[in-house]
Amino acid sequence: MMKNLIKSNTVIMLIFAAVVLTAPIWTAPIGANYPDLLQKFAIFGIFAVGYNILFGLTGYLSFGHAAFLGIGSYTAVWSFKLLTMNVVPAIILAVIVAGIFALLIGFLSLRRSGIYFSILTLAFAQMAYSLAYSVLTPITNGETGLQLEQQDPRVIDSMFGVVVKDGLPSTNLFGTLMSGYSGFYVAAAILIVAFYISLKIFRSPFGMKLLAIKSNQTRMKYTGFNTRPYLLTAFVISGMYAGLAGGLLASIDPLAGAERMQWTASGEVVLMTIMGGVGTLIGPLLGAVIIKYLENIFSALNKSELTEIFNYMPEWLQTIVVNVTNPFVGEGWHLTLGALFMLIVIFLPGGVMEGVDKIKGLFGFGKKKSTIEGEAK
Amino acid sequence: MDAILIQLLNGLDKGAAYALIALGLTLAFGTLGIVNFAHGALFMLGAFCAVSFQKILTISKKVKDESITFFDAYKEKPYLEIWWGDTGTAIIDYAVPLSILMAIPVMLLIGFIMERGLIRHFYKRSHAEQILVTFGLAIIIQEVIRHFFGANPIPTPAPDVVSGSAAVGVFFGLNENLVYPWWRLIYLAFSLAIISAVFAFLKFTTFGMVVRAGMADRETVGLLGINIQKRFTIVFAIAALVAGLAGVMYAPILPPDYHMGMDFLVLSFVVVVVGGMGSLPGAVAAGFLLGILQSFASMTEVSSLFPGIDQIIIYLVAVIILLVRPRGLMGREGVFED
Amino acid sequence: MSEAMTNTASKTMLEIKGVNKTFGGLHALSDVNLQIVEGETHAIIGPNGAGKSTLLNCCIGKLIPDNGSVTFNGRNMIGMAPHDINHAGMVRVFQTPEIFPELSLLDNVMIPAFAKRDGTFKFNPFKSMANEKVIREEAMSTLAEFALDKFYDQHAGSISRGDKRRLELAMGLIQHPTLLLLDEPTAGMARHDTNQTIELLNSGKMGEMTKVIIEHDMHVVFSLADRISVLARGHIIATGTPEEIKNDPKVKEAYLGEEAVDE
Amino acid sequence: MKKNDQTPSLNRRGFIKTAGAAGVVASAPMIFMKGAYAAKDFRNDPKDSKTVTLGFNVPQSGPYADEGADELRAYKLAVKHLNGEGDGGMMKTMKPSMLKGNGILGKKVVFSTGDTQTKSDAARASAKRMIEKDGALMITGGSSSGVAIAVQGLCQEMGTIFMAGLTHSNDTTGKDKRRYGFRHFFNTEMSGAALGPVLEKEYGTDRTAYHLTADYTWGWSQEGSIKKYTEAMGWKTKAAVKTPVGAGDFSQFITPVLNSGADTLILNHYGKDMVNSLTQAVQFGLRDKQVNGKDFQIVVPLFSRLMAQGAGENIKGILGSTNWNWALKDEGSQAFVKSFGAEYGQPPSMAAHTCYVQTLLYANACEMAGTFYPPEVIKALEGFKFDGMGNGATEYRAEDHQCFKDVLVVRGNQNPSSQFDLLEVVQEVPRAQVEYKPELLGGDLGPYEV
Repeated sequence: MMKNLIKSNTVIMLIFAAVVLTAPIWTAPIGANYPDLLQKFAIFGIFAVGYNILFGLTGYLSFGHAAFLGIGSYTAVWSFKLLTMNVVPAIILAVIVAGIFALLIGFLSLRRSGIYFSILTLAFAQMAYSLAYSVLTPITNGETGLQLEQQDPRVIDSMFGVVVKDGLPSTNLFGTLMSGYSGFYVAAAILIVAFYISLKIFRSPFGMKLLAIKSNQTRMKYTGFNTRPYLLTAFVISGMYAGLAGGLLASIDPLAGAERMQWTASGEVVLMTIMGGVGTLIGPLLGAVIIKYLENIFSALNKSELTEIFNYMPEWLQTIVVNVTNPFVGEGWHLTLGALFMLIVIFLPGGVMEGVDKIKGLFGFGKKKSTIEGEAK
Repeated sequence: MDAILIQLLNGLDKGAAYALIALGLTLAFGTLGIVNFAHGALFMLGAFCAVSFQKILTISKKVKDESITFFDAYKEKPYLEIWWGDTGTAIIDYAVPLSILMAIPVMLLIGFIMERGLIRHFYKRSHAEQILVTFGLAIIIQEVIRHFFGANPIPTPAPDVVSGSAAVGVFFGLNENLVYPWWRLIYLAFSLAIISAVFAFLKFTTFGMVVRAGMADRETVGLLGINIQKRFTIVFAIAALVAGLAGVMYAPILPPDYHMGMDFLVLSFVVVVVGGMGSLPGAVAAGFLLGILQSFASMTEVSSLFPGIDQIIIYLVAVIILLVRPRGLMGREGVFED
Repeated sequence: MSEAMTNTASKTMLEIKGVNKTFGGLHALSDVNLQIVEGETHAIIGPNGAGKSTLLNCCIGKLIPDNGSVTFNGRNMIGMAPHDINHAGMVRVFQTPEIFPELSLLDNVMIPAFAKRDGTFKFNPFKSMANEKVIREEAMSTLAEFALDKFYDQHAGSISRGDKRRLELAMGLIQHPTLLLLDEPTAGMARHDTNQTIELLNSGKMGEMTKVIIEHDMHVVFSLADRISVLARGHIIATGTPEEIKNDPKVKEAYLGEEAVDE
Repeated sequence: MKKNDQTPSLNRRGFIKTAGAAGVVASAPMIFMKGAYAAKDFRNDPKDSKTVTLGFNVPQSGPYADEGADELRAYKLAVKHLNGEGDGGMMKTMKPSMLKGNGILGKKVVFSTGDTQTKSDAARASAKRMIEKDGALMITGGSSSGVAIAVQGLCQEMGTIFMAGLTHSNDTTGKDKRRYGFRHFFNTEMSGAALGPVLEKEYGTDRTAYHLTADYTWGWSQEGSIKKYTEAMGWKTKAAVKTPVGAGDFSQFITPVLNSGADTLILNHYGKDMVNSLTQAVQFGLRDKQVNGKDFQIVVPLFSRLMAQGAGENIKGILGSTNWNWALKDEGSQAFVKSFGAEYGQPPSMAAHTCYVQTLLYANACEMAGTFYPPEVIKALEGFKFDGMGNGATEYRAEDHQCFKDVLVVRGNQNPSSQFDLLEVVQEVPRAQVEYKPELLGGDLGPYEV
């Protein structure tokens, strides 16, 4: 009975929403309770959750999803420049344009499978990055990144008589500014919706068929499924999620840079997903949170702050601990990242979610792990 | 005509580097089935063998510059020069080629340790997990190198005799202005030699035959009762060695820095895949093809016609080849397609 | 054996005409002609390498014959994609179990049921699996027919080989095919399991279905088949009732001699 | 959280107490004076806090990590000096100065650090963290123009002052200038103006130049400025070829130079690109060549000592410009090199210099304004004239927030006397020669109040 309750969509969504919306409170002890990082958690959470719909369900490893993130950002900023500072059209356009590009790139890339598919997506994304950085500068403003300007036309805004006298206008949601905590709550609300959609997909026959394609594509074909459109749909959906994340990034901070499309950015979402747990519902989100946390908090620690943190220890122990941990923080945060990747794969092949399951098992919750969380039982 | 010839040389030279890196990568791919994201790091470690060897040779007697009082500034004179005079200078001058002697055992050892300690536990794991673990390893190697050598590139010049350019034009009876650096010609020759050596090794030794059989059908070879584990270790060590040697010899062309492996990583994967998974000749062919095309694409005649083509040529060609030929230039069906 | 025998002349379902297939220089199939009649169970036998699997693959779209025609219920099958052939009603059950190892047994059977209902592609991401009661019940009862229902929620990859073979049959059956192609359904099975499978194939819905069976085991062939075709070196050398085949001198000469080697 | 560097913990805590107490006393009259601004609420107003937080946003990973590390050293030194520790460095030579060595406005200076990764997104995220979480009043640092412009834009939105670190593109104080952003470092326009006459003197007026340009905004800016000044003195430009950033191997771009008829190669590259392209250009024998009866020359318009290290032998004899060099003999430079050398055992780089100066200038402006309220601090900085900071008489021009000061033209040292002695100063180009009208580069500063 308990089990069924936990598995029900409504309960999951209620818990999920509660956890997400109270993030400013429970992130306080780990020093992550400031708007920018919380926004990044939500936005990259959306990116990873969407990526998981492709990678987690179909097993197709795309190495080019950052392209859609970048395209979403550029679209959103252009919408701010040309149409209005309201984020609604910007985000909608970002999703649509990213979806169109995903359709084109997916259509070509999905003609191949396995590593050939991965390299095709990588190649498309790298081309997008290189061009955005150089020859497409009129559209992308190159290295500096696309920015707002006071002289931008903003057709819709000017129709309603909004005039910007001094400085740059701010992005808003019908008057609510997108900066600070309000920005986080908008992103969090969208994350909740995005997560709900992902949950529905995971638990639908459509999601089941995608899983079956991952399991045995050949068999799917002889079972009467045309697998290509299924894969393409999943690719486009995850591309649209990436576009959504990109549009949201630009909505909260209206600047779109080419480096958002570099292969390292594509790699990051892959790592987030694997680290959290491929094919689990919540894992990719956890992966996104962990990586962004390391990037933003660990990189900022230094020796004196470590000393502060370990102040409760006796002095001799404190010195030892500080000296041992010091290479892993500040400029050494990459080292922590690398070590974490290795430790997780070696000890928790299923990502963080496997660790969670193991702990659950220790305490006697739940039965033996099922590989696919979203599977309806 | 001259311009085309010299771009061809540039392309061959680039291609030599790509092919050499891709060779080790595809060897590990094909035989062990491992997607090694730390391969770029091995290339970088090779280059840093040259750097460390040079550092060892130039351990210097420090003479304090007395005119500077605010901090200690030294004029350095290597002990080798002090002890052996010109002979010492000459030895230091040849630091890079000599460092090969150090790189061979070091890279083999690194390959051996990596395979025994980590890679072998991942043969049966998914590609995604292989990527994550090797990528993590690459980051760690990179950070360790940075810790000891800093982030700036470190100059590792070629020996003086070959630091100039060869009059290629005169040699072929063409324009006398047509020159090409000796070291790049040496690099080209060196990589051809290494590539031939790897091919010969695989073709003419029993060991090589087993490896090739393994590349064709891993499971069958496993069933033959051959101690495949031991052979896998050796194959991986060879792959590491090839990457390392590519790095050593590249040091005079590209002053090494801790990040150079990552810069080559994506490119080498593209080369391997365009060549076709698990195909050694494919990787070599793709390396040279992409190198040459990249050179030609940057000619002003071409890039003014298609702006930005030099930025994307490699990826564009990769896309076209993969769409026209499903498994790259020489890949086989069913390898790495799931 | 079944009453289908009596109306052999009723309707040709699958017609293979003049099919040739070469691999390199090797003639895998030469001028194969075969007719499968509605309601019959037709066995194709022949020594290893005779071209049985190639023939099957030519029917389901995995291979395209060099020439000749494959017509199913009046429709040309050559060049058709495998998924379309499936929807035309020709369903194949694989020799080595081609299941979805990571999914549960129930899901394994539900997937082909979805194919039957949803067609080659359907985008319904908001429909919940939990609401697919009709299909789940059908899948459960199909599993029950094959005595697999008690471990419906286990991963298909974790069950025994024999169970996997039965799961394959269940996956084929739930699609209610017009024609079921079975590739050595009992290969590698113990005698007891083999008999059980024969029983399954001869009774219930399975028994009424038109079937083509590729089989090595003469015991199985003679227990199931209404008609038998013998394939040797890419040629059909004989077609007829089991009795006719048993007594055909050509078959005895060309086939049975080699069979001893195979067993 | 943000304490100064590590002294044994007991001593440190003891020290903070006394320093804090002193701070309260010192700032008491200030609080009175500040009444006029007290009504204005602004982000991260330290109010009654005994400390004020500065945010040091430097590249700790990526290609400029070493430069970033040096910047961070300079910042830590500046904080020490501001808080009255150490020998005071340039605080003693800066004129005019209101700095007293008791922190800023009597509040002890603390700092937080962040990693820009030399990526706009990461740099903005890190700046936001320092503003939103650590309460930083001012952000400073960076080692590339893209990052500087991105962070500067953010700081304008957030109403936080940004004191740029190493950024050389014209856009930082031109097209993309912001009211809240200030640049002490020079720019490509000034590099061009300074290099031009020296190039004319050294290489004559009859030269044909070939540009290799990093294909992004800074590269184009550099190329444009050098072209402008060399063409004005009669040089011809044979070609200007864009090279992809991080190309690694530049051979396919260098070989066309060989037979192009050009006799001067201008490398508009920085960092790794510069090290690689220069190394390879020398390998291709460009420096041994004779074209049109003249020795072939290579020019690298923007130099730094850290980059010169990477290029090794190849940099010797090559001309370029730089913002500052530790070998300068003026009082300010000497004081800075002395205290930096004593602290870290090595001379500061030009990136370290500009970052150190920026921190002091900000602190001084707060003292001048008598408040941390950014619009007042900005007004204090605008048009501020000072001397004794290593670049001669300097002015923060009000119209574009660009510092105008002497520019150094340097040459790779042929015969270095030590491992740090890589650049020799050819000429200290006076400020008057590199000044230009603010309208030249356009842009709009935006409002004081945000």
